[in-house]
Amino acid sequence: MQLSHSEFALAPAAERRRFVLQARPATLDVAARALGLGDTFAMLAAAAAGAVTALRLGPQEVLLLLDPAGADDGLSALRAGLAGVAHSLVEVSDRQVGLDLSGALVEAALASLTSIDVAVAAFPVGMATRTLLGKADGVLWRTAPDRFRLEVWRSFAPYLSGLLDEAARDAVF
Amino acid sequence: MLLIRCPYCGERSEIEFANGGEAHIARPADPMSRTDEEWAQYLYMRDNPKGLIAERWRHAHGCNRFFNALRDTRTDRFVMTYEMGRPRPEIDAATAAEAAR
Amino acid sequence: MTFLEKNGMSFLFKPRVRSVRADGVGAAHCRPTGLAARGMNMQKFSALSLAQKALGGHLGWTPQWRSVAPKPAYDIVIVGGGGHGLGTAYYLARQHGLRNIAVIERGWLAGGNTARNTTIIRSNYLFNESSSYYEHSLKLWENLSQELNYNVMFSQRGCLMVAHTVHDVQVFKRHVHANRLNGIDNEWLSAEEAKAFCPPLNISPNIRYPVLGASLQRRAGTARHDAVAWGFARAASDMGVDIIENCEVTGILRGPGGEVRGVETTRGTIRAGKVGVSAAGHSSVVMGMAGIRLPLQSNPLQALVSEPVKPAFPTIVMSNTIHAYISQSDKGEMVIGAGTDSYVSYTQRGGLHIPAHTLEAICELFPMFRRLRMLRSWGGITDNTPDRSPITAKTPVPGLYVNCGWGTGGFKATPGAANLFAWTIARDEPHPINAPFTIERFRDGVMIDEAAAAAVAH
Amino acid sequence: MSQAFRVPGHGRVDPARTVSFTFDGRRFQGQAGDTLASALLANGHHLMGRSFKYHRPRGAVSAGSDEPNALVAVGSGPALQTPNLRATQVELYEGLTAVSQNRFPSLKFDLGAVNTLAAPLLPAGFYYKTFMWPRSFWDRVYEPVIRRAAGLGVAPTAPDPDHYAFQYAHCDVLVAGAGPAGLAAALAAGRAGARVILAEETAEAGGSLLSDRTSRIDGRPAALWVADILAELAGLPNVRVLTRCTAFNYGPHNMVALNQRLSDHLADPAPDMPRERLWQVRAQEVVLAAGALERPLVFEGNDRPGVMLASAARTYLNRYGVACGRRAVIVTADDSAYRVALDLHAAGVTVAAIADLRPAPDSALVRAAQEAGLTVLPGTTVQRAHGGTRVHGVELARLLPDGSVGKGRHWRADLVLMSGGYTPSVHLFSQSRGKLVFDAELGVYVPGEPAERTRSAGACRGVYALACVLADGAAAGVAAAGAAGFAADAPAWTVDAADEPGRGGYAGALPRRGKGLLAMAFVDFQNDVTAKDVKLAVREGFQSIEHIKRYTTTGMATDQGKMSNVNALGIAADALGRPVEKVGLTTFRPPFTPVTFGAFASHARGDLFDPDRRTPIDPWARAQGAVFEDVGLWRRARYFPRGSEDMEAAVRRECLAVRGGVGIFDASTLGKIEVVGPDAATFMNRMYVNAWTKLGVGRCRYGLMCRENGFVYDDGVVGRIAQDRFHVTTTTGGAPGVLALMEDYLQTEWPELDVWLTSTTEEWAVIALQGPSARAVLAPLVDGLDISAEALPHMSLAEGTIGGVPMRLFRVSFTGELGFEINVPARHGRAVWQAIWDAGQGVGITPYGTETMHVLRAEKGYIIVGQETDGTATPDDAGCGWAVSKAKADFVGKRSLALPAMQAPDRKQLVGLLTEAAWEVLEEGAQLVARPDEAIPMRVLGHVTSSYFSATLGRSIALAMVSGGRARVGETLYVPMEGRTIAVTVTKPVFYDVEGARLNV
Ligand SMILES: Cc1cc2nc3c(=O)[nH]c(=O)nc-3n(C[C@H](O)[C@H](O)[C@H](O)COP(=O)(O)OP(=O)(O)OC[C@H]3O[C@@H](n4cnc5c(N)ncnc54)[C@H](O)[C@@H]3O)c2cc1C
Ligand SMILES: NC(=O)c1ccc[n+]([C@@H]2O[C@H](COP(=O)([O-])OP(=O)(O)OC[C@H]3O[C@@H](n4cnc5c(N)ncnc54)[C@H](O)[C@@H]3O)[C@@H](O)[C@H]2O)c1
Ligand SMILES: Cc1cc2nc3c(=O)[nH]c(=O)nc-3n(C[C@H](O)[C@H](O)[C@H](O)COP(=O)(O)O)c2cc1C
Ligand SMILES: [Zn+2]
Repeated sequence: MQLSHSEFALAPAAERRRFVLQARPATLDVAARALGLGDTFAMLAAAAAGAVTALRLGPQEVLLLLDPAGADDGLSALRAGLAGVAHSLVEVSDRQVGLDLSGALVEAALASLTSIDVAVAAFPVGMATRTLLGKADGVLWRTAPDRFRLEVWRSFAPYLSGLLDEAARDAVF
Repeated sequence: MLLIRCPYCGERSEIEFANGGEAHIARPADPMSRTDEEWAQYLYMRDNPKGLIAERWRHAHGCNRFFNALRDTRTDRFVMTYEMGRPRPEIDAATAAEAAR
Repeated sequence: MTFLEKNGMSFLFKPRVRSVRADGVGAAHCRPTGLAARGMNMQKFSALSLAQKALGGHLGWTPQWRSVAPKPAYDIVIVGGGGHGLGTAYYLARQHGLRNIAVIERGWLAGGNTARNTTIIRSNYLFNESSSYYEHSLKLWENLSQELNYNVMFSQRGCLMVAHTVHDVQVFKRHVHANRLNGIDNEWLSAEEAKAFCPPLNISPNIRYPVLGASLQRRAGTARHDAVAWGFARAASDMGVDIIENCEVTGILRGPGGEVRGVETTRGTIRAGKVGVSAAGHSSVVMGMAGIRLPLQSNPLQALVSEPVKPAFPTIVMSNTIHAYISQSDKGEMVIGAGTDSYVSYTQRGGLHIPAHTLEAICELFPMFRRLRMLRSWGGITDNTPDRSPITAKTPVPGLYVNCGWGTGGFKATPGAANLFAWTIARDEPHPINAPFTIERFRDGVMIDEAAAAAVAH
Repeated sequence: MSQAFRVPGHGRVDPARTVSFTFDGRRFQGQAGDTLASALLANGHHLMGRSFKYHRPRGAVSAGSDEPNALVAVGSGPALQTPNLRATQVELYEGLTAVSQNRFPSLKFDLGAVNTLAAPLLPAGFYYKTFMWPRSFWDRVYEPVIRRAAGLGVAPTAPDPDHYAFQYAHCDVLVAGAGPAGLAAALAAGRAGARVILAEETAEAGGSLLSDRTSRIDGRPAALWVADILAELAGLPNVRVLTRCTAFNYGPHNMVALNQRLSDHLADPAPDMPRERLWQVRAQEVVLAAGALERPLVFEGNDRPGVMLASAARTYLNRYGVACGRRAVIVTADDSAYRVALDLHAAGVTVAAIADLRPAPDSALVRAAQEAGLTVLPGTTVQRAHGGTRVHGVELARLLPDGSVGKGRHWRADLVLMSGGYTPSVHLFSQSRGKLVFDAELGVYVPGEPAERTRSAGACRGVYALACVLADGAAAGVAAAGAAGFAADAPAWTVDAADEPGRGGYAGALPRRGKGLLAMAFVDFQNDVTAKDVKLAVREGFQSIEHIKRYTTTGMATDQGKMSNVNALGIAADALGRPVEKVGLTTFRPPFTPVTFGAFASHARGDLFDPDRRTPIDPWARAQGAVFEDVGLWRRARYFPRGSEDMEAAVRRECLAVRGGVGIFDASTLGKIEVVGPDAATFMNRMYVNAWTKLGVGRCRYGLMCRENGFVYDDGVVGRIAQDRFHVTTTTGGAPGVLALMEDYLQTEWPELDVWLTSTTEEWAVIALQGPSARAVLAPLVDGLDISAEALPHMSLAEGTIGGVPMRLFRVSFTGELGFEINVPARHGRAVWQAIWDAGQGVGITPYGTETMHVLRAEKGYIIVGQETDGTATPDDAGCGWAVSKAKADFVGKRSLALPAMQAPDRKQLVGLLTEAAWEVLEEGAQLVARPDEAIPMRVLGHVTSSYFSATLGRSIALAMVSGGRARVGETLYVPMEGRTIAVTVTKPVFYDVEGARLNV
């Protein structure tokens, strides 16, 4: 069975505003509730409600991806919920870009870049984590069995796209 | 390439981490009251053990957290990792022997 | 075979003696003395002796050094039978007239970093303190084969340090100027000149980090690492030094005043008035036995060789910026140094990603070597100080001396460090060249920070 | 002669597909499925190479990756001809071209072979004893001669056009080796549902079974059983079988590296096909099933082409359909060679004699040979093999009861097969730091206690009988799967017709008659290490096997001792008078077999060598023809030449434009960190030498950071956005390090602080607008924001919009002119730049690069960390003592700065330098002395850190770090250059607008 390169697609991901929310874990729980995302952000997982998706990247770090349309509501809910509580909310909408990776070869292509196991069993849909891809950091979020959203700092995007493209070509053989 | 258990993210390969040297070397609360000798001990002198080391790692390309690890430098086998701030765990002889194996 | 026959007549040639520093160290022993100045037992090595022994089927050769059981006591015990330790014993005997010496090695002689380094020898270091030290060593290298009557294959093929950024250029030129005023050869080459000197070098402007030029020390070179240790062992043994292998030091004996009284070993107690520790990666362990903590971290450092090929690489190339260190041995392997693994380890191995990273750089700089193959890779235990400069010094414990911290770059210092360490032990005070290389410099804030000026110090 | 030695009906090669190739220019034919070696042998051609030292003629001695002799260069042209490939591994394809190596002028007649005559003068280590006099001859004569003689193949001279793939993989069970043991293990684990990777070095799975025409499993010929298993494995989605794939590195924590060869065996690979793929596999559990290697025997002439391993002849016959000769003599210490004899005999090869070293060999196989009418000579050894470029006979002799060797008898033979028994392939196990134990019964080392989650199965742990091998493999597969959490059943097969496992074996040199002073019996074929060399090493005091290896080079050839180690060990043990197990082995190191450099580098080449970071304004700069420089991973515009300008001319123009009007500069690469939280100011106070508490919101301050050792680490302007929010900038290269250092202190020293750090380097594009006209250009664009001197004085900041785009506007200057740094979200950077550019057209707005930036700041005496400082400078040394807060009780570096040495008056301090001649620009890095006439070594006082021609001042300027420099202002110092000395006057480091009047406008 030979797969063709067309079974890997790399495209700009849907436009999102981005914020890095950092705080002590208990405060992050408050934030989760404020955003209507449950009682806590589960580690290394995405949680979504309305315009807001939250990726819990570390014990004190959440990356918020907001649909521009409803972003302001989400942000005000968050700000209201965290008022008076120590935290850091920093907009990074332009710091990074989102790449949408899809197709049957997506796992193989990613496996050429990251040392973590990207098989569905180990990296289920909804999991999100920062990892090292080649020589660049990126946040990987699996949105479907054959689909990832990759968030990378702006200037690393050409490098990562180039690597992924080569990796996908190689994966055919 | 070592396999390191981040207390927050689970097992990841070494290239995601940055080693932070020996652990449990607290910065003196009032450095200016330390003698030159004491300051040098804090800053530069290390046990550099051949055997169990308590060391710091940062999950630099992951959750970005520092944590501690106990590892045997003769085998590179980890005994455990644990959160920053916890004291160096006591381990029993059998565990130590297993790490040295 | 004519050149061999000629070589057999070697005693007819009067070798030229290179000038040695005026400060006295080294001067005496650099006089090539042939058999006269040695002990009586050593068999002279020459093409003639080789031919004579050939007639007897080479049955007539005897051990190059006496591997002996430890005596109960010595005047001086050297811990660590690497190049540095063996050389120390040699110079103690040869230069300071001390004979009742043992070198104690836990494994096989010179099986530590001496056995596993990429053999780059150069002296174009930045700071006066370091360059004086390394130059002292380089001068000794230049006559070492003759002095030891052991061909250590010191090959002055030059060392190119490649600059890839404007910052590199500034740093390397600073070295060139500083070296010139110190009497150390080092010159700046344009990228084209560098390529002329080393034709495989890729100076295309289209690579990720184009070569902007290089500094060249022509007197730099390589040597056959094992031979250095064996040559020292043979010559030291010949002068009566006991070489004790498979004997691990497990404790340091102290007298009532805290002074050194000898060592505890896996082969029993050995008393000694002075103990010199030259244990490289194990320095912290051994010095810890005397209650001394050192500013050291022992990290794996890896290296690798390719399969042998015909001469294709005329010099040494180092690129600190993209981490490539390469030369070709006389046997034909490309000898390649990798980077340091980040953690403390005594395993003599590291992660494969470290040599892989080095090979990326090698393939960029020498794209025609991409099809060569890695034959063998290995690791050593390097003893790194915070300023990447060594310690060759007395210690707070009377009678205990230490020579360590050579980290990733002490092979080049082998004869020099041995020579100065011997001086320090014999006179109980440092020679002016190694006087700055104390443990106390860290307390006093007078570091010799070569690392700050050049990323790595191979 | 076309494939005269092909045996019809034998082998797995395709008789219907003839393939032609050339060797040393001569055209040959083979069949599809051949290796280069098997095809040459099919043509009766044994001579394939020359040895390393003596240039002895050599043929293939094995049929696999343990081959030391048959090294060839494959492919043609300066880029593609690949040296040192083993003909036994090179798969044949149409049009393949191969040439032999290490010979001149030809393989048949090699001048280097005179070395054999000189061999008595070239024993182990001869070079240590010679070539010392005259001293100068070493570099000029001896070394070049040695180097030319050594070295085997020729390295390519042109860049390799191929590319290489790389892949991480994860599995529950990794199986290395696909012989019966490995297949059984993979099947057991695969059936249980474990994720399995099975790696096999050769082109086909099956291992020894592919060379086995007699064994039957479950009633089927072994090769068909292999096909059945492979078919079942292919149907399991959780199993991946990789052929042409060598497990070569067993690293810590079950990380095993594989090297897969993808295109070398193809005549015409797809154009974008990678040549090889490197796998880094993290396995839960590992099964090692690498088999065992047959040992040669060590006797005079054992290196003649036509002298081979017995198992190799069997493989050539049964796997490739090639008879390696017409008339064979077999010398063995092991039963398995009898099977070889039987197979050869059945294929029509004359087996003249089987000499068995053992006095009374007796087994089913021995009897079968006798029954087949073969001559079996028990208690017989081989004295020597005769021949030149091909063996033509051997002398066999009786081993007498007293251990001596009787009179010999000549046997004619064109094929001499030897078997010294088998050595388990423990390479990977040992690489993983598992302990080897000596199995006295087998006389070899086998795996003992493992260090990793690994187990060995089959011949690689000394289990040889096929039925046992299958059971062992299945059990290992079950155990591995079980340990990884998969309950498995052991598959079972019945083995009907396999041979008994071989018994016997020999390690060391065979006994011989007479002294044999000139005899050469090879231990390490490739490196020409003889038994005598090993003995000589021992005689010369090299007691450790590691010394013997290094003195003789045995085991250091490209087979890494696969062929030689155990025999060397045997000889050494003998010479040392110690049992083998007391002598031990040398260290097994990766790789198992050589691995291509390119496979390690894989994608990291050209543009993908390192990320190539570009700012949002980069496309504009490129379009303008900017010249770039690398700073960290970033590319920064260095200058913008116009027409035929060189850097000097462009920089002069750019400098004047900034000082006289306005310049625009892309500062986006500056590191940025947002420090946020109630304890932000406290944290800043601790990290930086400056005081931050009193810095008002909307104000900026130059921040300087030390490391704990007191030396300057980084600097940058810091703005206070809110009471609990700082916008910190760092140097371009320093950004990652500063953030890491901050995190380190925050997380491990002061975890109680409520403050968090976010990198915002790439959030903001930063446009520096500098020069007296800057305000005029900017004011109309900033949507009503008041940027007057009163509203926005020097070192203040304001938030607003520019053309509707959100903006953080800093009133700062690194040029000494009125200046603004306009931070806008990166996506708008290019557009805002354009808008400013357009707005500035009327006043001659000029883009400038890093070089001009450097000149302008040097005119003002502003330091660049890393240029003025080098990791040994304190803030005070760098002229920044003013920045250090005296009031703070503590900050990172404060205690170290209190050391006496850190305050010594002779420390190097930042000064300015002026040359006498205005045009003379000093060289950066040049050294400064007080006494130019001093002899070398000179006492050096300092060095030039920055040096430029200042167009503004119409003269050169320089900054320098000089010992006690501040007290030397006004003194004359000297810069000794090659051939001349330049006098300079020490000045204060500020050359332009000393009062700072131009800033405060
Ligand atoms: C991969 C690699 C590449 C390198 N490349 C270069 C290079 O290109 N150029 C360069 O100049 N330098 C290089 N170096 C550094 C250089 O190898 C070392 O600095 C130098 O060889 C140290 O020599 P030594 O004699 O001090 O140490 P070693 O040769 O390590 O000797 C120390 C000895 O002490 C013994 N010992 C330890 N503990 C005890 C004990 N308790 N009892 C008894 N004996 C003990 C050890 O077994 C060892 O044999 C490299 C190092 C490595 C690992
Ligand atoms: N004395 C004897 O009679 C004797 C000795 C040895 C072997 N044998 C026979 O050999 C067989 C043993 O079976 P087995 O499965 O243990 O061994 P095997 O030799 O049949 O298979 C080992 C396989 O591993 C592969 N391999 C080796 N190293 C590798 C690596 N690093 N990476 C990837 N692949 C690698 C080889 O190419 C081979 O295909 C039995 O049939 C047994 O009868 C007999
Ligand atoms: C300069 C140099 C050249 C080497 N050349 C070879 C070589 O040609 N073949 C080989 O097998 N090993 C070679 N080695 C590596 C040694 O075999 C060995 O790996 C090294 O000394 C470390 O020892 P260890 O692997 O036994 O721990 C070389 C080592 C050095 C330092
Ligand atoms: Zn983590």
